[in-house]
Amino acid sequence: MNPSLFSADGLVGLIFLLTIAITIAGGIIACNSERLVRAVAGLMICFIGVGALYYFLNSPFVAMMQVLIYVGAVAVTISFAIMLADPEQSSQHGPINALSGPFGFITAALLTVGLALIALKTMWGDEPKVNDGSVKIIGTQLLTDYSMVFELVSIVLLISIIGALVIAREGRKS
Amino acid sequence: MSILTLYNSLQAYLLVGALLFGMGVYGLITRRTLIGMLIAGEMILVGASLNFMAFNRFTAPDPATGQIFALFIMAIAAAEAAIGLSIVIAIYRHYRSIDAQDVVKLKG
Amino acid sequence: MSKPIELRPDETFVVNVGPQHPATHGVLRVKMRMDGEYIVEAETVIGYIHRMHEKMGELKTYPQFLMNLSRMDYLGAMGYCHGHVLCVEKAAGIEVPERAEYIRVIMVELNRIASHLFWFGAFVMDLGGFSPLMYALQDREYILDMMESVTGSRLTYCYFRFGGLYNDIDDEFIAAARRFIPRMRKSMAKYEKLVTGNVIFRKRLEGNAFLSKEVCRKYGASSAVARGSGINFDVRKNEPYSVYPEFNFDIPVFHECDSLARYNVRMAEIEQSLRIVEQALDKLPDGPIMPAKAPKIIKPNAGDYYQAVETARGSFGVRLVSDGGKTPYRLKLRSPTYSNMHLFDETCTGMMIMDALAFMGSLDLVIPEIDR
Amino acid sequence: MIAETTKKALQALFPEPAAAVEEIPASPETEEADKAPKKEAGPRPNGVIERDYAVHGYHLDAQVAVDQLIDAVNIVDQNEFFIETITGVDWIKEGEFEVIYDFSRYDFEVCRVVIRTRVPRDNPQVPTITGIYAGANWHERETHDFFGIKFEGHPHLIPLLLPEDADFHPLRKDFKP
Amino acid sequence: MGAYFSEIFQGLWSLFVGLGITFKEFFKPVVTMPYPYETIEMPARYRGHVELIEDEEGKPKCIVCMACQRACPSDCITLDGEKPEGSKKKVLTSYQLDFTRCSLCGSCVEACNFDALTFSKEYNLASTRKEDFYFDLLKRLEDRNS
Amino acid sequence: MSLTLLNVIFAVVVAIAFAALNAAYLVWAERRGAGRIQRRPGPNINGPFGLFQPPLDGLKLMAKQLTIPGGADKILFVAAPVLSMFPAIMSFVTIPFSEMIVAHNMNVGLLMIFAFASSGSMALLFAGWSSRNKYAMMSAVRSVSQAVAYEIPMLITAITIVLMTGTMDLMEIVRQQGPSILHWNIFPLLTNSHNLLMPFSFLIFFTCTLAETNRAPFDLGEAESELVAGFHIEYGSMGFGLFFMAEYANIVIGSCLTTILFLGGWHPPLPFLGFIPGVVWFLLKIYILIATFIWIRWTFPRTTIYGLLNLSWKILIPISLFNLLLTAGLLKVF
Repeated sequence: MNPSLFSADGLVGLIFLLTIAITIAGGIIACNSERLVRAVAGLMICFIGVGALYYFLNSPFVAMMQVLIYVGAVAVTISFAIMLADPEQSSQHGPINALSGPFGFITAALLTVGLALIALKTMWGDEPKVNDGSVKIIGTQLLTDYSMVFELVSIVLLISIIGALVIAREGRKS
Repeated sequence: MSILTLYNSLQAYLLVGALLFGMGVYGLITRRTLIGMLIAGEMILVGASLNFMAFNRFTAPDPATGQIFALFIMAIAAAEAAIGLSIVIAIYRHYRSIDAQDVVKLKG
Repeated sequence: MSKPIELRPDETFVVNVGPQHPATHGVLRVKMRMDGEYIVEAETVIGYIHRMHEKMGELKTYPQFLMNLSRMDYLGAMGYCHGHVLCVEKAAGIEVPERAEYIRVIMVELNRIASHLFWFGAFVMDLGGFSPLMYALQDREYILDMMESVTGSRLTYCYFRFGGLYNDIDDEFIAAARRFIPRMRKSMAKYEKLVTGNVIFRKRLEGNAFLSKEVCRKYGASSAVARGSGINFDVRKNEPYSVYPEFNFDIPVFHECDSLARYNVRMAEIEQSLRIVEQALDKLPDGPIMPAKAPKIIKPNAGDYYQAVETARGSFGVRLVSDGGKTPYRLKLRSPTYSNMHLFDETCTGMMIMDALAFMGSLDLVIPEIDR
Repeated sequence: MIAETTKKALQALFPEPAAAVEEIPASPETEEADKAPKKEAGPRPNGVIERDYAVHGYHLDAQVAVDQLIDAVNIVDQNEFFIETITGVDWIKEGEFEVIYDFSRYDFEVCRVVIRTRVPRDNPQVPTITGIYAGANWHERETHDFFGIKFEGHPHLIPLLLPEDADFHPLRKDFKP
Repeated sequence: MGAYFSEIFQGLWSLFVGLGITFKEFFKPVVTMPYPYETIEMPARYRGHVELIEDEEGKPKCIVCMACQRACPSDCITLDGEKPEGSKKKVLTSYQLDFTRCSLCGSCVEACNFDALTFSKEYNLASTRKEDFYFDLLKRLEDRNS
Repeated sequence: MSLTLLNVIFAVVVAIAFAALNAAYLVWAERRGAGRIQRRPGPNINGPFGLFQPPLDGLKLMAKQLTIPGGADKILFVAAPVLSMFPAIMSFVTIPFSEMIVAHNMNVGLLMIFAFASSGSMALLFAGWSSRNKYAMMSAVRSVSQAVAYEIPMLITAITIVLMTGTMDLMEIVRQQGPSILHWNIFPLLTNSHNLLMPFSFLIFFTCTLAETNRAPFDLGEAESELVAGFHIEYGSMGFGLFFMAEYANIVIGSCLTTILFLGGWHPPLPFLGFIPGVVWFLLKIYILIATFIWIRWTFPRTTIYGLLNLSWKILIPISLFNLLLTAGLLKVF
């Protein structure tokens, strides 16, 4: 249960730690960097790290979807928005008010610590049901048990795309 | 439990999820700009879906449920990003600013 | 759009195309205010290689200044020399032997083909296709070799003299020219298949940059820019000069008013020039190439004179105001591209940048000729 | 045909019929002969002259006063002429600048019209014709560059071919490089 | 609908035709010349910079009439001569060609009534120094003879 | 899990080497090919057939100084070229060069390639943004809109294949195509679905590959005659070198994917040619495709941005959707 650093298992563990480091580093950049473009870059790194974590969790499909949707779509959209709306002006000011920095930090820290305590203290039922990483079961369930949700999500996506187009167009006319 | 076998423990993932969530909350509070807030919001969602995935791997009776939830979260996040950003752009066109405070001030 | 371009605090931004930009074919600058990919307004800035040819014309004697004319337009030098030579001959009353006129026409037309070939290649390269340029250059090299063997240089010929020519053409040149005509026709078929028929090429140019007759008239456009807009105007036909009335040729006119029409006009003109060369070679009379008593010092009669010729780039005009001296009192060179380029500002408004640059390519710009 | 109508229209600009009498028959020799001394004798009076195309390369030569310029150009515009070029000549002896407008037509009925106007050298001001011919813009700027002739009402009269900060006018006869 | 498909097919066909042409060109021989490794003979009438012509004795035929200097549009020729004692003709003592200003128009050769000037066939004249282009034609003539 | 990860690391190293070598010699091939098409020799001075040209070019690029324009975002400016290599390198991991030679075969291999390909546009966006150059910015925006528009028909076509084979596993997709040209997905006459529209699918997929890799006639991102050089206008030295390498690595990936999906992967075109190892066939096929890329680039002019989007939305997407429906129908019938 305690593999050497140089064994194959040890290396995997090392890479796992590296992945976590990348994820958290990306997250820190995303939340703290002055420039929004760098924040998006951080977000992207964070998402790729999370994708790798999903891979460690034996679900390559979700991992790839994570990369495809978050990195390839969401991050690109956000950076488009940044490029359209000039972000440089925002970096000149400080935070919203004097309290918000420490206040935000304390709130976030409390939440994180609370969640961590819950995660560590709770005895989670330890019955690993390792899936084989196959896509079949996800597909079947999506179209049987969750078909209603699936359709609803599709409608939400459609409406959001149309809404986005309408809002962006309206702004342009004025 | 060695540090090198962490990838087999549920808590490690939960902790990372909690951290991402916390950072997201922090960003949401401190960011001035709407896009910054959106970025932070995405991180909160990712932190949540990491939890789903971790539970799916380690405790769930059904190996697909968590993954499906993660997928749904992704879909919602994409929709949120699309609609949120279009609102940001519209606001920028109107107020010449994406600063949340300016937008509050300049009513009309 | 003749107003200057300023920065404005809105979503538009100003892009400087040039002075060193691949699409401007030289030192030309266009300030464009863009809204995304669309041009809101444009201001062309010229004069980066202005050399004050007109002042040089006043300071130098007529034969000395003649050498400058071929430096105005480095691609179609012969046509410009022809205009100047004709104007001074008219002013000084010098008779030109018939053979010399025929050879002039052959040279001008060959030079026109060479110029159009280069334009063709460069235009397709503006649109992103590189190989046609190389094929066009091969044909152009053939012409340049031929002309070099007669005139001694490849671009700035200095071949025409007041009253005649620098030296005569030989049988070798005639044979080479006769070989060239079928070769060029074969190449034209190749260009037709490779470029003209290409769907990407056509889609890019069809409907690109609509130029109405009225705009052409207000700006004084000539050459393919006017003929692509359905204006049947070619100085060779409208105001026949030299021995052009002897030849049987057509003016290609296209009525679509778009860049493809301008392209088609030039490609059809190559064929017409080939016809002229063919006929001129057949009809070429014997005789001297300089008049028997050519004056050593050119002193035109006082008065003012205008001579227009059709060069590869359009209607080139020389206005000569002479006071009877050894140097002109005033020499105005009306360059065709100057007027053609001037349309650009107005026409490109509202176009996308890549369409605007395709349009710029279709104008056939030679910057030294605009700036003079 | 078009030359006739244009000529008539241009002649109508001049109130006294003397301008019409000025007309010189189109014969090269006499033209040459009395052209040369005329230049030396001083500026010719305003009016329309029909020139011999074979000699001069244009048909109608109208000299107008500065305030008639716009009307003359309007006539030319109505007859569907296109603008060929605008240029100047510095008649330093007479202390005048001459501004020359060249017009031609796109059809086969060749007719080149030259419109000239003279302005004093010390106050060279000419109304702009950019309102009639948009293409005159650059030509006027160029003439302003070279001669320093001011075109009143020109929208953007800054150096075109010369450097932006140029304050010299190279085609003036008293310009020393 | 038919127009839609026929347009697509015509477009595709035109692309294949274009590909066919470049394919054919691919197998044709190379037409360029690897320049510094191979050079071509200049044609007989090639106009390089000017060069003095020598007479039978190897002396320049120039009689210092200054016609070339006057004819030159860009003032790039400076020549000088003196009358040695006992001789009627002037003898050339220096002939400077400022090639930085020369535009290779050939006016000087044309102006020469004594057949004393010709064009050289040189074209490899690149240099990074301006001084390399001030030619002393008399010296060049001597170098050629020696 | 552990062994596969080791494999992946090894594969990434090999992939970087493979991509670099390919990029270098594809540049050489491109220049030679372009030269021959234009009837000139191309690089022929350094070494036999100019074969030493690429390493010398690389050496020259490395010797240059990396200049960062004033006002640029330094970190992103330096990171963007590295980032542009990342998707291509990652995609190499899952590509099966033959039955044996595959770093890590995933059951979602196809998805992985698309996922990383989609993240490739981020690098262009960062490069364009951080250069602080309007041309670079316009180019980046163009590249991304182009990538988004062409991902759709490409994915739909890939889904057609997934429907036919029932898997996203690249190896399985190849295995289901047989050892003759009529078993390949481009002419699937001997396999279970007899979809006669597959050649068009192949054309669509190939067109999309051209567009996704920003190659002529879809190289609007770097359109040198209007945007000068596009997103890498401000890059010199190895920054430019990396973009260049990424471009060719993407071409290799695109060709590999086309080969796997349509041209039978490592299978020989005729059964009796089976004695030649599969990897040879695979490499032969991808290099023929790459040669076609080069050939097309030096033949056609560039499209316009709206022509490009029209092609995608009005022609490629309807046809590929129709093909998807047809395939689904055929699979239901047979």
